[in-house]
Amino acid sequence: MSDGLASDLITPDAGASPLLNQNDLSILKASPLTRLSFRARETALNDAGTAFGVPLPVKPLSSETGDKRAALWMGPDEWTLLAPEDELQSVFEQMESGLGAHPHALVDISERSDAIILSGKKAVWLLNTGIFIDFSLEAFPVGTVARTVFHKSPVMVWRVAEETFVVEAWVSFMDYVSGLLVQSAQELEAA
Amino acid sequence: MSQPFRTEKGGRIDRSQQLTFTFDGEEMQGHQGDTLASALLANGVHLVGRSFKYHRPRGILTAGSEEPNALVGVYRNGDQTPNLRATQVELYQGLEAISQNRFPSLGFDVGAVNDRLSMFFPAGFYYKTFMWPKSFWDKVYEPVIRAAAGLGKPPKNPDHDHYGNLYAHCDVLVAGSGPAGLAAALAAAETGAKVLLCDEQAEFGGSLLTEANATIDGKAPADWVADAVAKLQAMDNVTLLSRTTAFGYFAHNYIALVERVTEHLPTPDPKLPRERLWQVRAKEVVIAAGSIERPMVFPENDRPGILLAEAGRTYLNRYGVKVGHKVVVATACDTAWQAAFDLADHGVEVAAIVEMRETPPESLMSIAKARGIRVEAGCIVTGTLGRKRIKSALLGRLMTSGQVASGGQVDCDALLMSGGWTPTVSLYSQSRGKVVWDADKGAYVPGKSVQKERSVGAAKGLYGLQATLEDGYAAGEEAAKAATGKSATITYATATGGEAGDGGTLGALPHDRNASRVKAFVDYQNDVTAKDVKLAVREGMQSIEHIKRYTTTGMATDQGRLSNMNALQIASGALERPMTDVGLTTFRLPYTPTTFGVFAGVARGDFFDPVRKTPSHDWVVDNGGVFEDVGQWKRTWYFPKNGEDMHAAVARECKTVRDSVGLFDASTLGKIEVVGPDSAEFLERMYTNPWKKLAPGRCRYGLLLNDAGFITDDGVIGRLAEDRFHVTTTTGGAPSVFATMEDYLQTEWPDLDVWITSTTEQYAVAAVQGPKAREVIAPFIEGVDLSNDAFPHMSVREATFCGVPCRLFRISFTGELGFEINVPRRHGKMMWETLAKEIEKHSGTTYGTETMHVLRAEKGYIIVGQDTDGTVTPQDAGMTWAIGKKKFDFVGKRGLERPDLVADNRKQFVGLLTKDPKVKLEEGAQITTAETPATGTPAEGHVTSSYYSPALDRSIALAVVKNGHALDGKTLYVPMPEGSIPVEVTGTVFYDKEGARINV
Amino acid sequence: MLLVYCPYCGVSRPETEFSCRGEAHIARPADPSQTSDEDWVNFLYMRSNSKGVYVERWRHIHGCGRFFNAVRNTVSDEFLKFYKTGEPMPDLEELAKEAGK
Amino acid sequence: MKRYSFLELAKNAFSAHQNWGRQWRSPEPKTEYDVVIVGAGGHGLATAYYLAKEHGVRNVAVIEKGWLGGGNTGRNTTIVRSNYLWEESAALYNHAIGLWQGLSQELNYNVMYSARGVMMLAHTVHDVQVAQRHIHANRLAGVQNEWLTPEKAKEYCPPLNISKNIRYPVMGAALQRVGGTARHDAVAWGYARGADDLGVDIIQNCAVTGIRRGQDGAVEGVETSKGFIKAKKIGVVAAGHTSTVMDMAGVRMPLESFPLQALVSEPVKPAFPCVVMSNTIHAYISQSDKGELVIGAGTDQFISYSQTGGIHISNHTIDAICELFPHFRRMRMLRNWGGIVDVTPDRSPILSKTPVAGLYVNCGWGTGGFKATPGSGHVFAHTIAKDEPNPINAPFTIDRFRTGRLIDEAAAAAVAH
Ligand SMILES: Cc1cc2nc3c(=O)[nH]c(=O)nc-3n(C[C@H](O)[C@H](O)[C@H](O)COP(=O)(O)OP(=O)(O)OC[C@H]3O[C@@H](n4cnc5c(N)ncnc54)[C@H](O)[C@@H]3O)c2cc1C
Ligand SMILES: NC(=O)c1ccc[n+]([C@@H]2O[C@H](COP(=O)([O-])OP(=O)(O)OC[C@H]3O[C@@H](n4cnc5c(N)ncnc54)[C@H](O)[C@@H]3O)[C@@H](O)[C@H]2O)c1
Ligand SMILES: Cc1cc2nc3c(=O)[nH]c(=O)nc-3n(C[C@H](O)[C@H](O)[C@H](O)COP(=O)(O)O)c2cc1C
Ligand SMILES: [Zn+2]
Repeated sequence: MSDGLASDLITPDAGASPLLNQNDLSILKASPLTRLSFRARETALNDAGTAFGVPLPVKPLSSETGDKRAALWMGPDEWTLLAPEDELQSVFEQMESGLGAHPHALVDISERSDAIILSGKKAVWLLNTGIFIDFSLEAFPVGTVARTVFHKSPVMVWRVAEETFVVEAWVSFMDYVSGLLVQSAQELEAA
Repeated sequence: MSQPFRTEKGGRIDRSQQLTFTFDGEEMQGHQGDTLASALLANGVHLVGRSFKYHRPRGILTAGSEEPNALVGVYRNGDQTPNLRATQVELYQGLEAISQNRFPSLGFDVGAVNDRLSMFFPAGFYYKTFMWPKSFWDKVYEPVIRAAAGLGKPPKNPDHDHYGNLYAHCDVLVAGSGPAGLAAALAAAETGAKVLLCDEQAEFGGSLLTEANATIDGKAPADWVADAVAKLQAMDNVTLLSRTTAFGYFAHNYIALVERVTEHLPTPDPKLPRERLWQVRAKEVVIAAGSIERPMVFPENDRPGILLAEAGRTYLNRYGVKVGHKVVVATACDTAWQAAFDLADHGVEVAAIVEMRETPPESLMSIAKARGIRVEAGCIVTGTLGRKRIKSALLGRLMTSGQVASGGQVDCDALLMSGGWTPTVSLYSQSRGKVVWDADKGAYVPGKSVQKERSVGAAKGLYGLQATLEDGYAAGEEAAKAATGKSATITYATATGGEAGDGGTLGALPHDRNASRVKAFVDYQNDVTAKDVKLAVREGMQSIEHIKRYTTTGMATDQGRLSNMNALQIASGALERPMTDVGLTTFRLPYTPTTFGVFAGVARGDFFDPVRKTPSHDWVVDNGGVFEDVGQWKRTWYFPKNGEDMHAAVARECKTVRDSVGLFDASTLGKIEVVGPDSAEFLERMYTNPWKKLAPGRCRYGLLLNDAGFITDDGVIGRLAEDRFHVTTTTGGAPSVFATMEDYLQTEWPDLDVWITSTTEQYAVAAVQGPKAREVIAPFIEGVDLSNDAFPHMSVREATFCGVPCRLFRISFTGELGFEINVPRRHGKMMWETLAKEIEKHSGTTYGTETMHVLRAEKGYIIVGQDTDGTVTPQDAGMTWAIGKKKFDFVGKRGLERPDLVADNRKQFVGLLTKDPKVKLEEGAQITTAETPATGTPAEGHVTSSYYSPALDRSIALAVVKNGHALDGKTLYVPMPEGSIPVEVTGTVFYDKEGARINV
Repeated sequence: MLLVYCPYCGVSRPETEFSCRGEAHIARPADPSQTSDEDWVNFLYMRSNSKGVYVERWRHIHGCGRFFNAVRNTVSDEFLKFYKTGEPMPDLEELAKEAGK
Repeated sequence: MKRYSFLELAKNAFSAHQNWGRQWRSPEPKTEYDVVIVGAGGHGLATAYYLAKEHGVRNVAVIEKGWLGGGNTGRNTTIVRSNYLWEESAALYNHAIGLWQGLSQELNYNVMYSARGVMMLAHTVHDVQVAQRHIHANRLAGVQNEWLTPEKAKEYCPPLNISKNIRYPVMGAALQRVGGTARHDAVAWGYARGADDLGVDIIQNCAVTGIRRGQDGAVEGVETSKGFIKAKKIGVVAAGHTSTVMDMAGVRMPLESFPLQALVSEPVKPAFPCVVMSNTIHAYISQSDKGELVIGAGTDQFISYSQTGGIHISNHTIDAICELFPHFRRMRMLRNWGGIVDVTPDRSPILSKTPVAGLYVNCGWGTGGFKATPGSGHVFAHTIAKDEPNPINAPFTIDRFRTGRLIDEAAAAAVAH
């Protein structure tokens, strides 16, 4: 991923070959990440942001990114915090200590989902083969993150650049999601 | 001679491209740009099908998607697709089409005997007969009726094509691209709104492709269309979809379109989908679907060679085909005159214009006169002659008395007719709008919009080219404004010619023929005649809905688009009630028949439903394991070795676990992390059990009820810290338990400081069970003293497995010493492979769900969903111990107190042992007190689980039995077809009753 | 497929992102043990199932996960209002009147 | 009433079918009836028929807001079977099967009851267990039901895909041979004609708008769009609209009304010999006498009175059909519609007296009441005439939801078409 919000954080898995590599479209597996589910009431937000190093977004469906950090709004009391794979322990500890007495829940979900990076001119078209969200830039600007449904699988879509999306699904759904994306992209190669 | 009915020049076909096709095996020629219908007509072929009931010869009636007669099968890749309309099938090189519903051939069809016997087959005849002798219905009558029914033959082979799907959003969706639709799209696009324009036809332009007698902005209509389309194509904010039918209008402006991507191509690229479903959420919709010409209902109005007038004109002007050499035009309205004029201008002999109106407009009369066309005003057609093609038309003169006098006979080889126009209100009606009767227009037109939608042009009964264009532009502007708030200065195109016409008729025409003999068709495909409609009324059917269902009018594949208005008028006449009182049947989706594959889309094979696999999956495949489907999961069922069958494999697995050790993949179990200061309080309220005193590091079995008091799920819950619990659920129950917890949390107890997170897929779980379990895991675990004292049964610890952090549970669903290791999912494969290798050293085994079931049954542990079925309470299940009696409340507590949940005679969970240890009961078998109960005897209960127990070397079973807890030692019976099986009621624990083996 | 507005996400999304959880404002009795069988069955099962304006619970299950309430006309399927859990039930007659305008 | 027969048909053919009489009258309502039935669906009409026929109660009106048979009776997938799990249900539905078998002759109206066999597919081990339990329970109850291996299932239904490589392979099927289909409209019309002939007034285009109760709480009659009609007893048989009608009498019901969809394909030559249902992957299919494939889809998740539904519901049914019968993928949908079904918490019907004297209710058939039509009408007529249930419907009270004696068919199978 060349441009984009989280290019230092979400990177193609160097070991994996591309799932799809066409002129206008590529699908790459993303490298592992630290993912934490953070739940708390509003009063904890400031301290949480300070501890994490990036403020937690309060605007629905938005994200905040910083140096090797991203915080994604998932719900009014739910954020997904992203950090490099090897920082799981440290982020966890920083958060726990920074939050002090605020009631909260911090849960490791690093491995619950896999991510792929979908980019290219036809990325929106491809997403729309299975997702009913309007991905025009007005309706879904760069930085927007949303959980939704891709055909019969729940997914999360995060627009990190105009033509680049991070798509996450629970691990056991990823074959289905990436498989269908690759299959649907085939027609773009038709004469 | 090839294509004897092709005009010299003109039309939109590409004459330079000659195409060869076959119809019923006969080779013919056509051109690129033809439809199958136009090509057949060019070859002089009118007879293309047989009708549904009477097998009457039928020809091509229309030039559009409303065609009821010319249905054909088209072959591709060795299989045929039935019931395609020749009028919509685009010609390509090598197209193979066949006619349908005839035997042995189209020309000679034995089914045509039905036509001779038709006097015995009036509407609804089958309700009145075929009842005696009773046994004949299944064996004789019904099979014959069925064989006679149906149109084409279904495809024989699985469909090798694939289908696409696309979700789209737009500001303005325009359905239909005639003058109204194009103008609307142009206007809306000009404002910058996102526009999607679709038309079911191969080319945009609608009626403009037929119109030869008008200009728009000084151009020929077709040229204006080309320019307009080019302009739209160049705009980024416009999506143009030809061959795309808007077939469904759903709630909240959700429109379904089907795009036919490859059907018109001789050799499509297999990468392309055959068809694509578009699901469009439109802010505003413009329905520009045009109108449909109405047939006239006169005797024998169904002969091949009889077409709608505008269709005749379309074949001529658009496809360069003359429908005949000598044509009669029968009409009640102005527009058909133009067809006569156009034909005459192309050198076709117009034998007569038979005009129903006494005084047709002078302007038309003079044009006819100028061309020397005979006009019979105040005249109608009262019948036709010719067997497989019309030979002549019988004329009748309308008299003031209402009678009809014979008006002679005119020879012809084609007849064009027009009863006027019916606005296409299908999509509007689908949007749940109510049509209103417009007496001036003699038509139902759209009433108030109930969704964000507007109908324009002919679709709302507005005719005349200039007016249509204006209406379209205005609607496009308004729609864009409503959708985006934006507007622009739009220049409207101006038109000359194409004036709105007048006239029209509805219902059956009078005639001087023998009424009991002749048939005047209302619904062509279903062979419904005017007489049928009247008969229905005579029999007491007063609602149009009854008439429809009794006669089947409007139920054919054109869904009454041609027939409804005529049928309604005939019904109204017979009922002596105004049409508006009779009502209208409901327009439903799809607008035209739509391929199942389009709806199914990509959901097929492995993509039918996600296949959820656990990290051991590949290893299991490599090692010959057999899977079972549990919800979307693939779980290993058993591991046959050396040709074992399931029974042998399971027996070996069971024995090995009890003797040494077994490894089981428990990754699919639901996992929920409950975190926050109020965690214990929350679980206290959700589960029947008490949680507050559970110490960190310890686990407890949890039982979940619904508020009605019945068991819905269970699982082990470990306390990781004061404010953190690791909850497990059944595999199938995971989503609903999570949803239920969220529900109570968010809506009943929002004040609790606790949050739940699904961690089902965060962890891979390996269960290691058996006396040697500790030895097996010990080499890999660090950070925990595994000894029984330090880490007793029902404990949990954070540790590492091969250096990977893990949650280690000491729990058992087998009754043996057992551990469950949760590692982050990514390491699941490593864990599995490590342990699989390790257990081999201890002569252990991997085992699947079946062995797990047997082992737990030997211990009397329930499986929710198998031993319970939503009607079982904790008391019934013998699990009162799991209820925290001192608790103020928990989900289900109050439900449990209801009268029938505490009544006697409830079915209770017990063990059963067959008197003969070799006999294994069938799961689901019923239990009775009598050895040979009379049929209808209520069962005392049923067998919920039953297995051969290797540990006991005998069969065991679990069951629910009325008052079972009091029946210990009693004999009951399981009556089977082969004889009754005596069983003894026992406790539910069969093996290691003291539970010593788990505490080692 | 309905278009449902989530008052937490502030966006409208297709129905399949949501799960409908039945009639709203049916409170679980605060002290179930003091509740009669009649009242308990009312809570468990009895529903107004109205033809017309109806208040129901939805959950943005494949989105933010929140439960919220919606007022919908069960004949036209038109939504008249969405509001967050915990907010009071709106004046239905007033809403119906407004929608009828 | 003129009896229908082939001879009669032939005779009328020679008078150009000019002499057929009405199948039922369209009378104006009288001022008073012994019994008023609300709703002229199959169940309401059958109730009236049996009231008149078997209990001599002939001063009966059936009041219908639209056209008779236009509710769910006229829009269902016509599957008839009786292999339900619980004894109570099996007894009720089997009672109906018994009546179906002679119904055409009884009514002198060909309802085309076609015992083509209903096959319910099992795709998982759990499905197999559930099916076996049904089969065992049914055998004891005297209800036909048998197990077929996948191969036998394919023999019975050749188009079935029993490949092991499909997403949810067929592991077997439960077959009820006496199950099948019947012509939905003919059932309504046959009962209407029969009831009318016995003196029952069927009053169409007349909506019940209120239920009047006296000082003592007992019913006095119904308010309708054609005025007040006195009635000693009122039977509410209004399917999807039960809650609204019962509300008129102040009775709250444990019901929710959902749109349920069905669809037909274009008609084709015989291609499908029986009825196949799969609860697990949600597919219900048969072929009608006219040649359409008749396919049942699911309900929307929200209550609605719109008689339409979302496209995703059809998609999920058709994908299942195409998976099981892959050569139908090129077939085309001709028409798709919806009906409003009233669903109880335990998915079993209510055929019951109510807390209001003189008020009886027959409802909650959900997605599967067509098959019960004759049986339901028969026992409900008994309940109304005798003011006490027939033993067959005695368990199907409203009170069971309070006491907890549910007849939970949902527990075993999610949908009960
Ligand atoms: C799509 C679909 C598929 C189905 N498939 C099957 C199947 O395969 N097998 C099966 O056994 N069952 C099936 N069912 C269920 C079955 O159709 C119904 O259970 C059954 O037809 C109910 O019959 P009924 O007479 O009770 O109701 P209905 O036929 O609906 O009759 C009720 C009548 O009451 C009238 N009414 C309502 N309110 C009033 C009022 N206020 N005043 C006057 N009249 C009123 C209505 O207009 C209606 O005519 C299906 C249902 C649907 C919708
Ligand atoms: N003088 C008269 O009495 C009379 C009568 C009828 C029509 N007309 C003339 O015909 C013209 C009508 O123009 P118009 O634009 O309203 O209609 P049109 O008939 O020109 O165009 C309608 C278009 O809609 C398409 N269509 C219909 N349903 C569709 C669907 N569901 N999905 C996709 N496409 C669909 C058709 O293929 C067609 O191309 C006017 O010029 C009018 O004067 C005149
Ligand atoms: C078993 C069955 C078969 C049907 N076959 C057809 C058919 O061949 N053609 C058709 O147009 N409609 C058919 N219908 C659907 C009806 O036209 C109609 O849609 C249905 O009765 C619901 O009524 P409504 O659409 O008027 O609301 C059939 C309905 C049923 C229940
Ligand atoms: Zn939301």
